[in-house]
Amino acid sequence: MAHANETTSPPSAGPAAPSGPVRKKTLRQSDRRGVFGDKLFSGLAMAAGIAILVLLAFVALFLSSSSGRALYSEDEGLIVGQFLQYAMPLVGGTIIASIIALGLAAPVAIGVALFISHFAPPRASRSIGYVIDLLAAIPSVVYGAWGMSFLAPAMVPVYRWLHENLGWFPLFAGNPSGTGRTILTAGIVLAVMILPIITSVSREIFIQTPKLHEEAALALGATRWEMIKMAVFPFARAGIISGIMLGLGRALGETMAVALVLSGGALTASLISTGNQTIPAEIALNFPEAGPGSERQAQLIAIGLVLFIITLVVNMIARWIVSRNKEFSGAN
Amino acid sequence: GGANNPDTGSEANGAENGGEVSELSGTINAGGASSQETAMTEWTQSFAEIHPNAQVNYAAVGSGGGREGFLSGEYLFAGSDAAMDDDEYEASKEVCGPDGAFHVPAYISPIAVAYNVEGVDTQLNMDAETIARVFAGEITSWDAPEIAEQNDGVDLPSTPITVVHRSDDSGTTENFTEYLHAAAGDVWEWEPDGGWPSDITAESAQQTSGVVSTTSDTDGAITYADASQIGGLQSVAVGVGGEYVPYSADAASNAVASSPRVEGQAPNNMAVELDRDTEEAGAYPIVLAAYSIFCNQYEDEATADLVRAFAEYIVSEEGQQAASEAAGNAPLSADLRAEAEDAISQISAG
Amino acid sequence: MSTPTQETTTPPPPKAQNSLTQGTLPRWTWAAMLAGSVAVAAALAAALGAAFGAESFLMPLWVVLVPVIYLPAMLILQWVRINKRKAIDGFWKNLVYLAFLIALLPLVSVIWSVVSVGLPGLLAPGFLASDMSGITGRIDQETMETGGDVLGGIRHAIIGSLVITLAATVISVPIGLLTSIYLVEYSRGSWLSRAITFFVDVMTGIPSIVAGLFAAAATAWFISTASSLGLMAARPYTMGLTAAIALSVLMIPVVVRTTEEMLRVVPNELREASYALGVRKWRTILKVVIPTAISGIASGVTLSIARVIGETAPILVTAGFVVNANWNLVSGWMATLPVYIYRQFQNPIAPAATEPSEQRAWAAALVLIIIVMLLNLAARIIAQVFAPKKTGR
Amino acid sequence: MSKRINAIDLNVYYGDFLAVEGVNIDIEPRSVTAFIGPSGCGKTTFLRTLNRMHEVLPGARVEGQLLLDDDNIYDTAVDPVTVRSMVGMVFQRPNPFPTMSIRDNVLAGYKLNGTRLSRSQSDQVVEEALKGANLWNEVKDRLDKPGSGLSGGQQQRLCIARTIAVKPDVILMDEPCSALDPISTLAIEDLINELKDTYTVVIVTHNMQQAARVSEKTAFFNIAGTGKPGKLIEYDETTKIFSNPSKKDTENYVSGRFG
Amino acid sequence: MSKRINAIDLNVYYGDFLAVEGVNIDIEPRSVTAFIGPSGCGKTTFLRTLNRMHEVLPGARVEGQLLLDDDNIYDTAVDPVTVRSMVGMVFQRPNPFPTMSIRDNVLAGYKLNGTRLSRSQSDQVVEEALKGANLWNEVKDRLDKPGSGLSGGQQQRLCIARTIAVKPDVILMDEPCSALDPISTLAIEDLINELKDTYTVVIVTHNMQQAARVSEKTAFFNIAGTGKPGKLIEYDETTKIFSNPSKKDTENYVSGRFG
Ligand SMILES: Nc1ncnc2c1ncn2[C@@H]1O[C@H](COP(=O)(O)OP(=O)(O)OP(=O)(O)O)[C@@H](O)[C@H]1O
Ligand SMILES: Nc1ncnc2c1ncn2[C@@H]1O[C@H](COP(=O)(O)OP(=O)(O)OP(=O)(O)O)[C@@H](O)[C@H]1O
Ligand SMILES: [Mg+2]
Ligand SMILES: [Mg+2]
Ligand SMILES: O=P([O-])([O-])[O-]
Repeated sequence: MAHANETTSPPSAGPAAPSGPVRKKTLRQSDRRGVFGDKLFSGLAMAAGIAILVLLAFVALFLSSSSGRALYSEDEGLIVGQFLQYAMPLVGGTIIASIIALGLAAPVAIGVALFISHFAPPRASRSIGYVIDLLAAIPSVVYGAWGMSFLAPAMVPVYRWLHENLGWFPLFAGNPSGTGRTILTAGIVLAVMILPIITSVSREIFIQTPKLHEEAALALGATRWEMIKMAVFPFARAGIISGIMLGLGRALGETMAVALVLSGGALTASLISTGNQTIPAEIALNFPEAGPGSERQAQLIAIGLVLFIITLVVNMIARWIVSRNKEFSGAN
Repeated sequence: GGANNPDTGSEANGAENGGEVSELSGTINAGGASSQETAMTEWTQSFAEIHPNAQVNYAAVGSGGGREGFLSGEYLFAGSDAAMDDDEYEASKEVCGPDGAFHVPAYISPIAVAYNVEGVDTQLNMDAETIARVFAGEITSWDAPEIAEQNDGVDLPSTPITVVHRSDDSGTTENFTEYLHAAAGDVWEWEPDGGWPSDITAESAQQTSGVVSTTSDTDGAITYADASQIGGLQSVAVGVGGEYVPYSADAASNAVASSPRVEGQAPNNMAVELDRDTEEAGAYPIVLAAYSIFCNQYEDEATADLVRAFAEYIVSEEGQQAASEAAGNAPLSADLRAEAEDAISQISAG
Repeated sequence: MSTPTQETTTPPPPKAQNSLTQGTLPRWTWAAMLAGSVAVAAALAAALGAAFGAESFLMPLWVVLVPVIYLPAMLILQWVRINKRKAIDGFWKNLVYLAFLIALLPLVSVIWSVVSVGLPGLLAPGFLASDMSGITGRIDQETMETGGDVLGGIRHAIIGSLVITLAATVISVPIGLLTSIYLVEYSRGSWLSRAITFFVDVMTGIPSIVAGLFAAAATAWFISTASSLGLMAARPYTMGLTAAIALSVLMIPVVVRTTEEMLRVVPNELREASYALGVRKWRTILKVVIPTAISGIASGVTLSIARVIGETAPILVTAGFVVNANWNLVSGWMATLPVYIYRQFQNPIAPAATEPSEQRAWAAALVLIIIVMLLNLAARIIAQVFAPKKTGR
Repeated sequence: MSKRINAIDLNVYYGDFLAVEGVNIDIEPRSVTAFIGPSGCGKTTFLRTLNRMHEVLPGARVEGQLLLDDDNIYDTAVDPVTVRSMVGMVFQRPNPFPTMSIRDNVLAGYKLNGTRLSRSQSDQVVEEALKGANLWNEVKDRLDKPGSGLSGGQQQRLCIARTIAVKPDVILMDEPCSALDPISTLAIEDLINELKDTYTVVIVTHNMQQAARVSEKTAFFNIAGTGKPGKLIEYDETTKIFSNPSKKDTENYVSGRFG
Repeated sequence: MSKRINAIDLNVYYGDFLAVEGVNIDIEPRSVTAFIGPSGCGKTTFLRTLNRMHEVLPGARVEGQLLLDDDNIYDTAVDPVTVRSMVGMVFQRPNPFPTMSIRDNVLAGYKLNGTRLSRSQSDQVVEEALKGANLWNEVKDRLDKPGSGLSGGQQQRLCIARTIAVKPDVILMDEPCSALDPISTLAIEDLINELKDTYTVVIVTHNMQQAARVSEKTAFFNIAGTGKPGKLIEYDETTKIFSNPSKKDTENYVSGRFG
């Protein structure tokens, strides 16, 4: 990063009162180094952006070049149908897990962020934020181990009960898992993992809400909740969605925790019985044994590509929501 | 290295010990199957004790990952639960010279069919067909007549059977399903594969430790796992030729020794075609033979010497004994060891 | 109220209260109500348990029922006794508090399980100062039999984790920060910025294992290309740097998205104030915009570090796994804490005696959490120093 | 439905800093009162205590009594929300909601009480309030544009419109005309004159002429020096304050011979 | 080191919206010029074109020429940063930097540009600038406190101090006194009087008396209606504008008989 080593001309020599900092005699006599600094910095910023594009281009290239054999084989020609048959249940499982995770985490996370920014006593709120951030510090292996050895067994009786009493409902149909290691448990673990992400982003934005606007709402006789609805949420909307998207990305892409917690299987609507698998877990579980250059390996990378596309679509929708009324921006 | 390490070697495999014990020096990076990771840890650590200047690293990236790294030259040898196919063997000639690579079944371990049923403290008997029916989900209760009739006098509870299988692709699964397919083909119609058939709904867990702990935690659960890692679980005595054979190291080692070799690869190749439906009395047919795959030819003398020394060490009586103590696998029989030593001696530099 | 009742279109007067003290509830109301809810929930849980066969989780059922009763009860009470708005405000307030309590549950549970299991291992002599060289299954079995201290430690893994994460941070944070600066300050919605935004979004969802495979493939390709051009000798691609690249792929989108949001809400008037003083744009960005947003940026960066420092899957295929320390990023393999934890869990050193491995794994997990905690603390302190001095006006 | 305001020994603090000390003041219903005084003497601070906006700042607190008619608004049983919906406020710096359209900004307070308005009713509220704030003509064609795209003066008038739309009992205005041109200023002054028929109006101003023009009573605040608390020096009929004040300081200030 | 400003056929746009049209004006060096006109007529907009602050807004652009002495500041070879370091600006809304202390706020023009000052030099700059803005006495004991903890008027004076600290050639002030009490206003007016000996000063004000007091020339802007562009109606000696303007509109406006 170009940092501020470079200083513009120091104040005129004498120890007396300094003159203006960038004293120029004429307009055209522009300060070369300054202009260069600007160019350099904007160039660097743009280069960083381009570097990301290049990186992504490489990732995409890597994924598509290694996934060819999943879609085309020499003996059978195009085998897209076969591939889709393999991929669709995984897509389903990934989406179910993410929906559970987001559904559970997003409301709680926004609640926690609000608690920290607007409800908790100001003195305590910093440390509370810190405590919640601790959740992000826990490595996914530990979440996996926790989900597997603690949460899952605890869920067994709940699932059994749900099945016995609400079994007519498709989500609770099917044989309740004897180990509790179902897609719902995995979803809960994912929810815990993405909670601090959403909380952290939303919290920082909530804190930035201009006092001026909060006071405007309060002075109109708004209750705290109405003030939040009127001044905080509209201001933070884009930020909240960004946080949720980051969390969702994590949920979609999380590998190890799901691999450890979920007792995977075929796609099923039931949340309480064994079954379902997510794309990242499927890759992580099967890639190590997939032979070099084999069709299996290609297939696994190809579902990685599918996950790419899912992420893309979800984020495009989110961006669209955010950009719908851009002129009503909070920065003004 | 530090305060509580038992040896002096640790990180300082540098000068101070040089020459005193061995002239071998350098680093071997290798990777592959996780099944033999425990044995590998034992081997690499003990090898480092004997040769303080030499270090062997083993990354448990899986068999496929190991073979891939080996074929790309990243790993000097690979650990793999499955033998290379012919394409891979051809590819190995690029990194290993004209004779390509060869397999040594350095880690042999019986696969136990292990279960956890409250109230059953004795070893249960099951023939291949019963095992297949249980794992296929056709027998769902522990007091089913098929099980009861093979276990006179055992008081079987009506606990439902929970099948636990590996969720990751694994050599253990491949060997187990190979056995089921060979010995009970009319029940088990699925092709042998490293992944569990997706149309059987059952519980699953990652890695051997995962299936073992899941089984231990679940009443009525049954699984298959490397026998050395089943801990306190009961295991099935498998029906072979009318008798019921519990797993044992000798039985496993013998099963490998008596099996035919895979044809068409390097002359010193020791990959085996395990004979699963053996009727031989006393043989235990569910065996995992995990290979170490070496090049016949390495780039330079130093590397060749180092790899040869390590390979010799792992098949040596001492090495096998050490692994067996730590990992609980079956030591190589004398015949197999001799054959392996002969194969390894052909490692050369090119 | 002034507005005399006019024809039907007249808007209703916008308020209902006439007296200041109208309908307040005594201060102890909530406590009483909570106590009541607890009691009712207990009774209900017992009844439900009996009716639906849920005896095995009476406690959790009870805990769940308390808010289920308390929230609506407070809502109704306030609605009836005060007014609807107050009731709704109170309801959401209670929900927010509840959200916080819910978030604490897993936190306490995870931290408790890690601390209680991991602490003995952490306190084992030499755990932080030694590595795993020389630790074999036989040693662990002996430990189990004799009941001695668990040998072996995590020095090498701590070094690996710190070195690799630091390298990933050094790669990702400047790129991420500069990119978000480009997006917020320079691009003005150009096609390039839209493309970057688009692809950064996609990056958030890359599974970590794919990132690892990609980094391995890319480094291998780069090395082979460079060596065939004679620029460098062929060498293994498995090294710390490759892992750092894999982690960067995971880290960059987190940095970009968080800092982008934080930069966007910096008031434009501050930028203008700076420009009007004849300050160049890049200095304005560095000295006005970033300091104003620093606390958000710092928490974004810590978030991204926390995100990757716990990664397992991509490390094994990019940095390998070793038992002793290696400080060199570009040569030799490295071990990191998550990989160490994972391997100790999944493949105990001695399969017949797993306790020592489990103890090491949990202790390592505890150390990892402590490291991230300290990083987080450091980031907050840094942010605190630069952050806007808040006084409401 | 205007109210009387009565402060008794009111001290206002920012944390430990006593910003305003010992204010006793009695403001008649249906009147306009002007607060004048040098910058930093605590006019804004005191004004904000009148609708409990002061306590919104962390650490800020108030001692003493503040009666609205006969209820102490700082009584523990009193909900600040109720106070604020009775006592409306226009801030020194215009603060329209940037994420709302002009129309929604005007309706922001109105919608709070949950009364559902028909389209025509809300149109009427918007039009009335904007006309009252002398902004209607300028914005009637772009009611759905964001409020932040207006000029400074327009924004300020929008905030006034937002406040009068909810028809509070008391209206506090903190230098409402400081960003306005003379025409809008006149319009606001007219508006204040109208408002006082029904509401109690308190206005902070730096403009002596304005204070003289619109208010019936004037309160002069002063501060002895930096770090000292602001005090209410004199409170009397406006004509008296400007022609014949009883305190020397007041005279100096209103005649511009101060400082 | 003051400069002459000369606008030739200047049109100012926000995107497609023509906000100010066809301005021709010639501002003498070492003089004070006041811009007056109704709210929304484009005073702020035009003022911001004088130091190229206008183009900071997305989509905003300018047509025509603006000569500073003899150079067109909108020439492609001209660096806007150079322009802004010559033409300082005080905004309508006080905007001190929230991350900086009062002292650093005053020194912002130096510090942000990376100019290193010795302790004594910077002390001198701070004291001079704060005295110039009539703020020194109020803040001299808390120079290290954040600038955002000041009262509205104090903040505005802080912003003025910040601008004069860097000693530009031209100083633009957008309603600098709108938040100030009469004393500070007087002080600022005195300051302007002093400044004009060395600088060119342009000031937007809604206060006719102020325009009459401080300026030598006055420019009256007006707008025909919403959505229409603002125009420069009349530009002349201040005395002429206030006593005997040549345009009807101007007369109406300055006499308050407008709208
Ligand atoms: N948020 C705050 N924290 C601490 N002190 C404050 C805060 N706001 C104002 N003050 C101090 O309280 C005193 C009174 O400030 P106040 O804003 O009430 O003055 P004012 O009379 O409204 O001045 P002005 O006419 O400039 O608006 C001042 O000394 C000011 O610095
Ligand atoms: N950022 C902007 N985008 C679009 N239009 C704008 C913007 N800022 C101002 N305008 C419009 O340009 C016109 C001129 O506004 P300007 O702020 O220059 O008025 P002004 O004369 O300074 O008014 P006031 O005295 O109220 O400050 C107004 O119609 C205003 O709505
Ligand atoms: Mg004030
Ligand atoms: Mg303006
Ligand atoms: O040896 P596996 O772990 O692949 O069964």
